[in-house]
Amino acid sequence: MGWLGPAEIEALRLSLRVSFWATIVSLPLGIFVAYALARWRFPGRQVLNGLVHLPLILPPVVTGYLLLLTFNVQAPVGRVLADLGVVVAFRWTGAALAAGIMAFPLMVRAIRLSIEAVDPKLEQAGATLGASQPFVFVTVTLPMILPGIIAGAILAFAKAMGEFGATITFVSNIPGQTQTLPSAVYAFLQVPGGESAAMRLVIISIVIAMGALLLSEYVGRRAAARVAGT
Amino acid sequence: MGWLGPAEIEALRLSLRVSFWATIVSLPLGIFVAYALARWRFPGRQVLNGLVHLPLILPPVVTGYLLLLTFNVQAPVGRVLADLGVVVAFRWTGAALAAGIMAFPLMVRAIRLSIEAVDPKLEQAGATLGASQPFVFVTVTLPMILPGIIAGAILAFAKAMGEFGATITFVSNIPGQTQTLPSAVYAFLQVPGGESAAMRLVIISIVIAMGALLLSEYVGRRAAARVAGT
Amino acid sequence: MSLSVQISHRLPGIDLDILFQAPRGVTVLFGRSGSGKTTIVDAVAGLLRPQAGRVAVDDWVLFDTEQGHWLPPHRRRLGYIFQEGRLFPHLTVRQNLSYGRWFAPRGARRENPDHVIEMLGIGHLLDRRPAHLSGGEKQRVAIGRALLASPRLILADEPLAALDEARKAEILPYFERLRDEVSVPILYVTHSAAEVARLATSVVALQDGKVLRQGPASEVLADPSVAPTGVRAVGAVLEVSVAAHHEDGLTELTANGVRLFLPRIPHSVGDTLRIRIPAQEVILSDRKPEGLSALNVLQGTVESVRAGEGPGAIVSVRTPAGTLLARVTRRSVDALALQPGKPCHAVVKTVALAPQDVGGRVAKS
Amino acid sequence: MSLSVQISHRLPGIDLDILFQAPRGVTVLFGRSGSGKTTIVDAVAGLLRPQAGRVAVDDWVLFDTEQGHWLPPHRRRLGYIFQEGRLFPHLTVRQNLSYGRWFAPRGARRENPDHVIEMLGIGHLLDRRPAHLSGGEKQRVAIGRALLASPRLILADEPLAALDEARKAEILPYFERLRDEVSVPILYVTHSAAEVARLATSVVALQDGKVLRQGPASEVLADPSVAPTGVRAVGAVLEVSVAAHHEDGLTELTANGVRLFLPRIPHSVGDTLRIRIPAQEVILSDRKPEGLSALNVLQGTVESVRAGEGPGAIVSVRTPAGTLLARVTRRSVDALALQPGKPCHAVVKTVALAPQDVGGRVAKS
Amino acid sequence: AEVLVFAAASLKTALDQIAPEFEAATGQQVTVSFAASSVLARQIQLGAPADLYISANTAWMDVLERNGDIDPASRVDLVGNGLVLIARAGQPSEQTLTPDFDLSGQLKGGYLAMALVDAVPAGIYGKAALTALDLWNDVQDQVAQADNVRAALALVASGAAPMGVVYRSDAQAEARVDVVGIFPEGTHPVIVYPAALTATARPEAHVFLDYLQSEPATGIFKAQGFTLPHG
Ligand SMILES: Nc1ncnc2c1ncn2[C@@H]1O[C@H](COP(=O)(O)OP(=O)(O)OP(=O)(O)O)[C@@H](O)[C@H]1O
Ligand SMILES: Nc1ncnc2c1ncn2[C@@H]1O[C@H](COP(=O)(O)OP(=O)(O)OP(=O)(O)O)[C@@H](O)[C@H]1O
Ligand SMILES: [Mg+2]
Ligand SMILES: [Mg+2]
Repeated sequence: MGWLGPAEIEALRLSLRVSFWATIVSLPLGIFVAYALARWRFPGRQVLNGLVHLPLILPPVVTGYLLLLTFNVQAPVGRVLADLGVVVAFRWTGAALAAGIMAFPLMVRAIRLSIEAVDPKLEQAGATLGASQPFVFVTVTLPMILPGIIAGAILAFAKAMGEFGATITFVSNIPGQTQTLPSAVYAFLQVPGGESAAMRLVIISIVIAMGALLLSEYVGRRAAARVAGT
Repeated sequence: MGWLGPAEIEALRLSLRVSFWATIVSLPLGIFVAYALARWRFPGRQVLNGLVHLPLILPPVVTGYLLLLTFNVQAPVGRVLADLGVVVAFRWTGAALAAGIMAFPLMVRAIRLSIEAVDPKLEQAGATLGASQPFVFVTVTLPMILPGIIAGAILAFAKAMGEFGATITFVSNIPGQTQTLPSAVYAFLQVPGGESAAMRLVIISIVIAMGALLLSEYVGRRAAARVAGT
Repeated sequence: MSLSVQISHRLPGIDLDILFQAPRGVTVLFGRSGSGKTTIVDAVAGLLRPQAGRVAVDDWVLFDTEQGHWLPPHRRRLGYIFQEGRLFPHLTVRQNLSYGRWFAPRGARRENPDHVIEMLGIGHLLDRRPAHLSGGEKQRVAIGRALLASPRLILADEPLAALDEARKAEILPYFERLRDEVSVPILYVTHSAAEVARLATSVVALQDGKVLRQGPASEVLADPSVAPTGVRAVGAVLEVSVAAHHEDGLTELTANGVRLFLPRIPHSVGDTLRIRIPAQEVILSDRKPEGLSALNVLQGTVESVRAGEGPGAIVSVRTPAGTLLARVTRRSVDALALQPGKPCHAVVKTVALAPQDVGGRVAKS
Repeated sequence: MSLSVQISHRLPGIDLDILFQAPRGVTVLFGRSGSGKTTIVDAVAGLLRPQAGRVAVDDWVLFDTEQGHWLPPHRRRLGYIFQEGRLFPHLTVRQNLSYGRWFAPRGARRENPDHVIEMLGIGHLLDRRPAHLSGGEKQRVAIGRALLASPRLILADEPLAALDEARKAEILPYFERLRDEVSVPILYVTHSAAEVARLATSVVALQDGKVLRQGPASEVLADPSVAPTGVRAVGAVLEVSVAAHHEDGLTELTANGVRLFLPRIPHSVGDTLRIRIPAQEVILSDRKPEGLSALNVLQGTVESVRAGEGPGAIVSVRTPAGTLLARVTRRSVDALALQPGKPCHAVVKTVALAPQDVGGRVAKS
Repeated sequence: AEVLVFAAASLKTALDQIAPEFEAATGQQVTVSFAASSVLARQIQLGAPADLYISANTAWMDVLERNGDIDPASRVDLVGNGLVLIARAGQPSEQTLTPDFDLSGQLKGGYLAMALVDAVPAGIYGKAALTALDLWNDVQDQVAQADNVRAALALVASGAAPMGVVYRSDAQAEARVDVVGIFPEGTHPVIVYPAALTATARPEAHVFLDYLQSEPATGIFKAQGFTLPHG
């Protein structure tokens, strides 16, 4: 990567790390929330649903600002976390948190749609064979929604790779810590003549995201083909 | 709405108009693309798939910048459109275009997942009864993916309501033409002490988007219940 | 209208090599689970594209791989009753039923929906959606949907398997009417010998994707070596006409001048019918039996004795009414010294000629 | 082990009010399409929560709405064979079959998978996924999946409807064995009189969500007014023991000292069996018939004559072997002057006692 | 230990050149986080570990000063800038703007690209200048406001808008635009980039702040089109 400076390679690595962890860590929660929204009726369900969608509705800057208000070291939540040894403010973990939150609605929606498409009669069949609800979930529902999970994860990863507004607002744009690829692009776009450097980074994002996309298509198709037979 | 100034009411109206049209106009195309990606195998399918996802991956500013390069009146595409009487640059239509493009991947993904969950055997049954492929689509597939379409549309609408980076870069911020709610929020956040005004607007967005969300849940559940039986 | 089917298709599970010609009427595909019946029906419907083959109804070619001709399913004007229902879950029963009518050409023969709905006993379900229908209710709606599509070709894949006997007895005459009056070619999959005997113009017995035997129902069913659902399916088919309806609830038939009785059937005096007399319902006697509750005794001579595997044998007896088959034990063959040429009497219990085994009017072929 | 079921449940389509006690063995639910059979089975399985009711196997209470007791489905240790298969599409046949085994307690009785697979004829399908299995193949895998779950209660909703006669004949003995040896309570839905006769310890006849009649198979089947699948299901059930196997392929049975012959059955000499003699397979004679191919002639006296609707009548004849039922025409009743007390002979064709109608070892209740 | 600088994004080019020079000269590491002044100011208020804050306007610096988030003693005006009217390259060359300037005529129905006129410094300055020149009322309906001054520049550079109001430093770096008018000094508040150490700054930061005001750095700023305040 001779045409990438060390700072840019750093930004790329950071972006990958942030997006990867944002996706991986939020996936179990996303599956759980999607399942709850799809299959359970409980008070506050619509509130949860609204909360999940919030990052989509809010301008990213606002989300970032709210995160900053919540998780800065002076705020109660931030202080509790800091006492537990988890500092997210101005760390790459914070960037991952922001990216994960921004991507969460996309992930949940995709997974939820898949869950709603699973015939509850199959889950019932699992129950009659002795599998408890969590077991049915793991052995029946989960494999059947795999295409949806992959779709959700890849949407989330792509979104995380492109996320910028909330991230820069929350954890700033510190090279090596919180300067992701999009933040670097932003910085380049703020100065005269930065366009070509910005485009270089954009192309890298595209290549990576497309690679992830192709991979997910392949895995998703295989998962779907398994269900469709042969 | 005594606590909203006329400019803010204007921004709100514009945001609703932009998001509504962005969603409505892109919906048929979204359904078509989702169907093509889900059911057809054709050369360039993965390229189309990548293109659709591009706005998700790119920082919004970049998308806006690319739109600006493509659709401004000096550019070939923009000029052709202008000759046809369609001017998008600096118009609310441009804002809708930007919002629609930014929301498109979310819409397509949701619809596509639903289409993939429809059993082709039902479509075959329609064919044996004499319905041609488009007819089967309209009478069988479409009603069955209604929950997915609603989910896709609502995701798109919510995204459009929150979209800001691409919009302002592409069509800038012209009060009454292209100043949407998020642009106004952004503007408030730039000046010291603007937070409370910004939050007021944010709350309005939230209320509207949550209303749309609840409505979509309701409609989606009714559609799903129809399929699940009474 | 004759149906000609030729299909070659390799699947991981089975190698299909099928060739049969079926005369007008009902062609029954008969064969064990997994022998390829549904696959053939799918190919005729156009849901499966065989690697090679040709299917035509008279000179209306549905597909011909050699000529690259392929009519898509929606152009084939089918009434396909699927083995698994495949009702549209988002439509009410009424909408499911009328789905095919949108696409039927103006001039097409139209079934009377009220009549079909009544026959199927689904009048009270019309406004419900399929999800919570019972198994048999779904199947009945599926039958109705196919029949109301004004099809030019009916494909029925075990249409009555999920139904109780009483309901079957109500629906079977309808298929007979389709066969006889409307002369829609029907490809019919079933495991039930009674249905075969009653409906089949032609039977195609399948095994592992190959045609084991094919021919008129009466021939295939009379051959104990192929009867694919076991010896119980063996029987003779006689052509009879209705002579009179008696007051005590019996109907008198004549078969070549020989009188036969069976419980009242709905056909008019003078109608020509086919009845099936299962081989196991026939008792042979070496003298004229007397004082028996059985009303039908036919005099005849033994034509042949075929010993099958096991303790049984199939004896065919030429009688004035036609050739009857009787399934008896080899012990009885010996005891009665049954051999070709030997005169004997065939005793048929009246009630063994139950309505299920009475065919509709014989089609004029 | 006795099964007691009490269910009250209102649905848009049907009002269910069910109360029955079933002795150990197989309880067959019998009734027309839409009469509520699947709904009852679902309630027993815990897939449907009835508005009121109680289901218990002996003192193991599955649910009791009054006491607010509710065992979730996965705690009921079921082997539910669904009417529509419900195989897991993402698992291979092998994985489907072994699904339930993960959850069976260590100590549970284990079926031999190889044996079940062989019986069902699905050995060649083990590595395939269900999507492209044929209808009957799916159903067989579904049966296997339920049986291999080491269930304490088997629920079978028309398990054999999609299968050919030959395959049915292979699977039925297996259910008999479950009933007799393992004494798993079985709730069995079917439309087939042969299956009822063969398996049922107790029959529950349903109509529109209500119990029409309930009792031992022999009683319910002998009552022409309820036989839910039509008069063909009427028949007598005799208890017999195997006396000898003859070289010509016949098995000799004794029923209270009376000899009966039927084609070789696989049971050992000395075994006690139940056989069903369908009423329509019996011919009555006012004198001792001679020269007939039928091997089984039982002397007896007419006990009662019940004229049903239509031209037929059910005559019960007390013989030393037990009470037989004969379905004859009223014309014959008059001709033979059949009336209580009249001596007569009952003629039963040997081969009419086909293997399907032979029950397994009688359970010691 | 590194020095963490929070700087307005428009300083990126300059600081990206100065930082290596400083590191070479002192052996000290400098890390710069570029974002909007408003974003950075809020982050500093909420505990960001920044040592030095360089804002694109005085407003946010004033806020921090009032709240005690910076060390007031260290506050300096680092660089200044001018405001210009630009058009696509190939236009008649620059003139000083006066109230007689026919701005709306020159726009020919097109839009005047500016940064957000009530929110972003360049827009605020521009609106003030146009108002002072009595041109604002003529053109206010023709103003396309971008979210930052670089986006306004891009609108002109791409041809979407015929003219725009931007900083001189921006105009100088973009070949596709020409300066067609210069806003006189007095028509708008003084354009300065104030810099100050944060309340939590480490001592090394002081060295860098000093370095920014000394020779190699000031040369680089000037080369970028910035002015040096007070001389
Ligand atoms: N959730 C429901 N809502 C409305 N009606 C229902 C529901 N579930 C079942 N029914 C109706 O209750 C009746 C009994 O259904 P059930 O499935 O128990 O019938 P069944 O005896 O199993 O019939 P089959 O032999 O056709 O399978 C049917 O008429 C059915 O339509
Ligand atoms: N797409 C496929 N891939 C692999 N094997 C297949 C496929 N389709 C069908 N088969 C196999 O071909 C055989 C014939 O299937 P088919 O559905 O035609 O049987 P059938 O005669 O209808 O049986 P049934 O009476 O059980 O419905 C089966 O063994 C089936 O598993
Ligand atoms: Mg089949
Ligand atoms: Mg049922």
